[in-house]
Amino acid sequence: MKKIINNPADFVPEMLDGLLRAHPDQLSYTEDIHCIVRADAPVEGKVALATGGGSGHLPVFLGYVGKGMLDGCAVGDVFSSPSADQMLAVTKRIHGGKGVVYIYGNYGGDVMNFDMAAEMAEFDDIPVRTVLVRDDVASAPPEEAERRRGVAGMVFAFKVAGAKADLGGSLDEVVEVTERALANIRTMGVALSPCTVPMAGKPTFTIGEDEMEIGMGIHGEPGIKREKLQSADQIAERMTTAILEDLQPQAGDRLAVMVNGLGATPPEELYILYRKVHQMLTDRDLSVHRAYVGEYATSMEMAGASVTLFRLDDELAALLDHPAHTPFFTQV
Amino acid sequence: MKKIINNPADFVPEMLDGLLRAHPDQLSYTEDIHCIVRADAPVEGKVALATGGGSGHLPVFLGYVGKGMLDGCAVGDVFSSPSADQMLAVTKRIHGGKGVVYIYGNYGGDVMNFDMAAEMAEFDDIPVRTVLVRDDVASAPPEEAERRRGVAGMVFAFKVAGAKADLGGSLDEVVEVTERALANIRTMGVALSPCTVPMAGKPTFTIGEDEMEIGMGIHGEPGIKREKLQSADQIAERMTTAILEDLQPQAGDRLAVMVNGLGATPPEELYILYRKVHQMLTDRDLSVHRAYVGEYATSMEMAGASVTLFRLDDELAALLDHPAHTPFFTQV
Amino acid sequence: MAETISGDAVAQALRRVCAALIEQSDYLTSLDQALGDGDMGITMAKLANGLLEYLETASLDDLGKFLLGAGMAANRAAPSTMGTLTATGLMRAGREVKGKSQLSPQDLAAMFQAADQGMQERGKAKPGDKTIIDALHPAAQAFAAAVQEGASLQEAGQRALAAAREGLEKVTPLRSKVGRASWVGERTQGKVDPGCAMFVLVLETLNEGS
Amino acid sequence: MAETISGDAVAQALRRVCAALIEQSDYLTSLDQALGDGDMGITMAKLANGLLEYLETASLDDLGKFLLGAGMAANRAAPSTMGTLTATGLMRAGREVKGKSQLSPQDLAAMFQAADQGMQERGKAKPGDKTIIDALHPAAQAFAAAVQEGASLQEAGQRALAAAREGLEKVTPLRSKVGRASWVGERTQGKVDPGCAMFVLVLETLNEGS
Ligand SMILES: Nc1ncnc2c1ncn2[C@@H]1O[C@H](COP(=O)(O)OP(=O)(O)O)[C@@H](O)[C@H]1O
Ligand SMILES: Nc1ncnc2c1ncn2[C@@H]1O[C@H](COP(=O)(O)OP(=O)(O)O)[C@@H](O)[C@H]1O
Ligand SMILES: [Mg+2]
Ligand SMILES: [Mg+2]
Ligand SMILES: [Mg+2]
Ligand SMILES: [Mg+2]
Repeated sequence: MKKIINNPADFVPEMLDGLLRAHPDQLSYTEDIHCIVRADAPVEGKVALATGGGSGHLPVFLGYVGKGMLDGCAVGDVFSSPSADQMLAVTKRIHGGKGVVYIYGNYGGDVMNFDMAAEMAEFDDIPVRTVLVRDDVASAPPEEAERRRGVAGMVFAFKVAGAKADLGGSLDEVVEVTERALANIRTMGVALSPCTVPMAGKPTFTIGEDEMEIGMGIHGEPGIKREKLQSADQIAERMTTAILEDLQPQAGDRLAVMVNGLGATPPEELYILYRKVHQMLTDRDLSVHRAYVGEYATSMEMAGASVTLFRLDDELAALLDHPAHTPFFTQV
Repeated sequence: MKKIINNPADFVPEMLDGLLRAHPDQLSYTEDIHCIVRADAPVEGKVALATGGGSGHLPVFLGYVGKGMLDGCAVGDVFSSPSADQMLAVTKRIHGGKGVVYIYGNYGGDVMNFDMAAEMAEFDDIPVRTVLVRDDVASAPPEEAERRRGVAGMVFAFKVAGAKADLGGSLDEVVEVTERALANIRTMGVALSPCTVPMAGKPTFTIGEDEMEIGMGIHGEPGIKREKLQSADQIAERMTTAILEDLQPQAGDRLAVMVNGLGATPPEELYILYRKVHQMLTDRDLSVHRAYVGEYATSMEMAGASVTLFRLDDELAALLDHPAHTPFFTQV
Repeated sequence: MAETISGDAVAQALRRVCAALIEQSDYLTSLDQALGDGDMGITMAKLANGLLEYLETASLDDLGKFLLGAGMAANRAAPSTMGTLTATGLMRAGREVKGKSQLSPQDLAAMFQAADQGMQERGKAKPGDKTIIDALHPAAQAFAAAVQEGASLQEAGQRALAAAREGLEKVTPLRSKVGRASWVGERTQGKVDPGCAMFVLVLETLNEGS
Repeated sequence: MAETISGDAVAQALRRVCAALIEQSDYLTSLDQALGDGDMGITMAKLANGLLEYLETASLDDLGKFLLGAGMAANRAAPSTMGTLTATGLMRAGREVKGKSQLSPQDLAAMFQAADQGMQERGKAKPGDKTIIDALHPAAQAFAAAVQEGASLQEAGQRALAAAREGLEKVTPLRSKVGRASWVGERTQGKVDPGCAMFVLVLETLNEGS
């Protein structure tokens, strides 16, 4: 895959430099450029939310830093965790006196580094709580749900947590509502083509011209099955059925739906997928409260898509509807 | 390129069906599903704005139908014009008593069909005015600027026209301000890979693994030069220099900037391009009033990007800043 | 000895042209690939199918209305540049023979010239811009002149075809000045304009049948 | 006869390990490709370069502080799973020898065990999960036992290496239960865990030099 880049080693810092130049009213940084924070951080009296993870997933992670969502983000190299001291720097900078919640995807390196950061933050008397995102049903069976990866569903977690904090929720309340949200969020994806990590210079995996991988992770981790490319309706049905079996919504339930593109798949195709997902939900007497169709969590130029379902109660629906404004996500 | 589709012949209607299912509060249609209009159309007492063109460019065209932007859009098959009677149906449905402005890109089929539609609308006593978008500096020299293609710059035209109409501008005023905007908008693009029209099933053009085409149009029309792939900074410099030479802004001028991805190019790379564009503008004592970095006008899964510069006066800046809310574009 | 053309003959001629467009779709596409976006064969086949469908139910009582409807069906089926121009040509030709159920050679000449003029107005291309107009305009002129001189329809058709072919050849060395091909610039020199080639094909088909 | 290890010897040993990691980068990457995301060689080389840079200016007066700083430098250079675990190991080992400028075999044994325990706490992997712990834990135990029995450092090092190799081999037939490799499921069976292989390489390097 051809890339529009300079020196591959500068990929992340140049991307961040561009981002800060494009959104000076919304974003700033602390310590080094990998520590991105809201321009108005710290927001005094508000529970602060931090995330972090590898680069290459825009808008995830740092694209959700802004009003009504996150306060800061530690930015790693492509597909690799940022370091604990970068996370600590973000934590200190965004703390508005009410504690900090870490919300991020369940990946080994990230978990260990955020845990280290949390331990260090304690020395500075900053109460830190952690909520792990593990929404990818393809990555482990229900009995081992705590092993699951975090993928596009984390955007719903950011949204709900951000709204609760924005509305003045306490540290406990923000953690509780985010965990409740995540208990009701499931995602599954399909990949059609690999992507290339700039420093590696070659595709993350190979896949036949007529193949797809069902359940692949957003770094190209193996999924459930490699098979012949199917029609949009069949793909939508595969993903949606797997999620519904795991989530077990009841007739009459209200859902938010996200059809997320992994990078190279055009919005036209995402809407063709959404069409089938919506038909399936309607057939089961499930209603759609809000639909998100677009690129919310990507793998650079990977072709493919994921479906996320989020079962709502009244509070979760209200928090999802709350306005937000970040460089990549504006909701009115 | 692998696609997530069903029957290629159903690509456009299924995409539209998905879109209408995802955004029932925002979008509706009239006559046939290819005639997309605002859910609250007609907005009485407001000048109505219509666009149209081939599919495969989302968010262009129909993604900008909504509050503060367009009222309706006639949707063609992939890369081909909609028909005159579809445009007429949209025109009749959105007319709120103050006339209709057609704003669309300068492509033969579209021009002829919109002209036919305008003639037919006259029979229904609907005053119609046309503003053609011809922002692509690569498609003709300045002496023949009226031959140029319309590309990503049309989004700025939609934004400004939509704001003026929203603020109660008359038919003449909306036309005047849109033409003034377009006189100050220039775009240039670069393509790294082709895309595939679903019905054709093969790429629109071929290009070497180490090549790029400077100035290529958004349907794969030939550009200025095919050459070896350059660095992001070199590419940004090529495009920005060509635009600046054509636009001739003066030190102290205020610009809006758009770095637009054509489809497969990730946002990370767009921000790396933006970084260089911003440096070049700052070096020339040009200030950036607003930056738009993302996918605004695409060619399905084509890899590549374009840069658009828009020189602002006070009114144009205010209109650009006006809020808007469509399924693909929300500004607060 | 005045020839007359029945509605059935008009419908038959249209059917033959449609069949030829469908049959020559790949050839037309290959010409458009060298010069434009490579869709002309596909869109003209769509147009032909749209017309064939229209022909199944359309009434031939009023050939003016019949051609107007054919133009609208053509536009709906193929709103591309060439499709829209063709639609315009059909509609303008129809306007000339409103209410008639049979056509005279003079009618045909008037229709031909109205289509030429309408298509020039619609597309704003002038002779020499290297478009279909460069085959269409001389052909329409030659046909009218032949009819005026009292030549047979067959003779008039042959002269129109010769003029179209000559027009095509005259502009082949030139650079395309309008439409998508104009962006290809110098690389269009020496390449046959797909629109001209399509029109020559149409005339060949009409002549063969007559 | 009590052996003592100087700060310089510690720094030298660290340099040799770094050189080995850089040299074996492709080998480690190839192991991680079969089982994980194929970055372990790259990240461990980054870590090694970070440590080498740290070594250029770091003071050896307080080996506890020195190792704490080394851990932080390692984490900054390579915050991947293995990099972070390595950083944790270095920091925990440093905590055991705060203030010391020379180390005894007992110190080494305590450091080794502290690293083992710290890495288990950090990564939450248990023996049998098929991670670096399966080589590290038995090696730390064997080293401590040898020191306890009064064996020479060289002998203790050999026994640690043997235990690490045995641990690696014991888990190779198993399925990876934590980390990225766990998502690969059954396909991990019979494949060497990259973390174990890396740790064996580290011990081999340390033994060679001693
Ligand atoms: N403005 C115009 N007026 C008349 N003919 C035109 C014009 N523009 C293009 N053409 C003709 O149309 C042909 C291409 O038709 P088509 O493939 O349908 O165009 P497009 O793909 O650009 O919509 C050209 O070969 C030329 O003969
Ligand atoms: N939770 C864990 N605890 C201990 N070791 C682990 C853990 N998870 C993974 N490992 C080890 O890390 C190795 C992979 O390291 P690395 O490539 O850095 O991981 P990643 O690419 O997932 O960040 C595995 O071979 C395994 O030995
Ligand atoms: Mg064409
Ligand atoms: Mg075309
Ligand atoms: Mg990794
Ligand atoms: Mg790895």
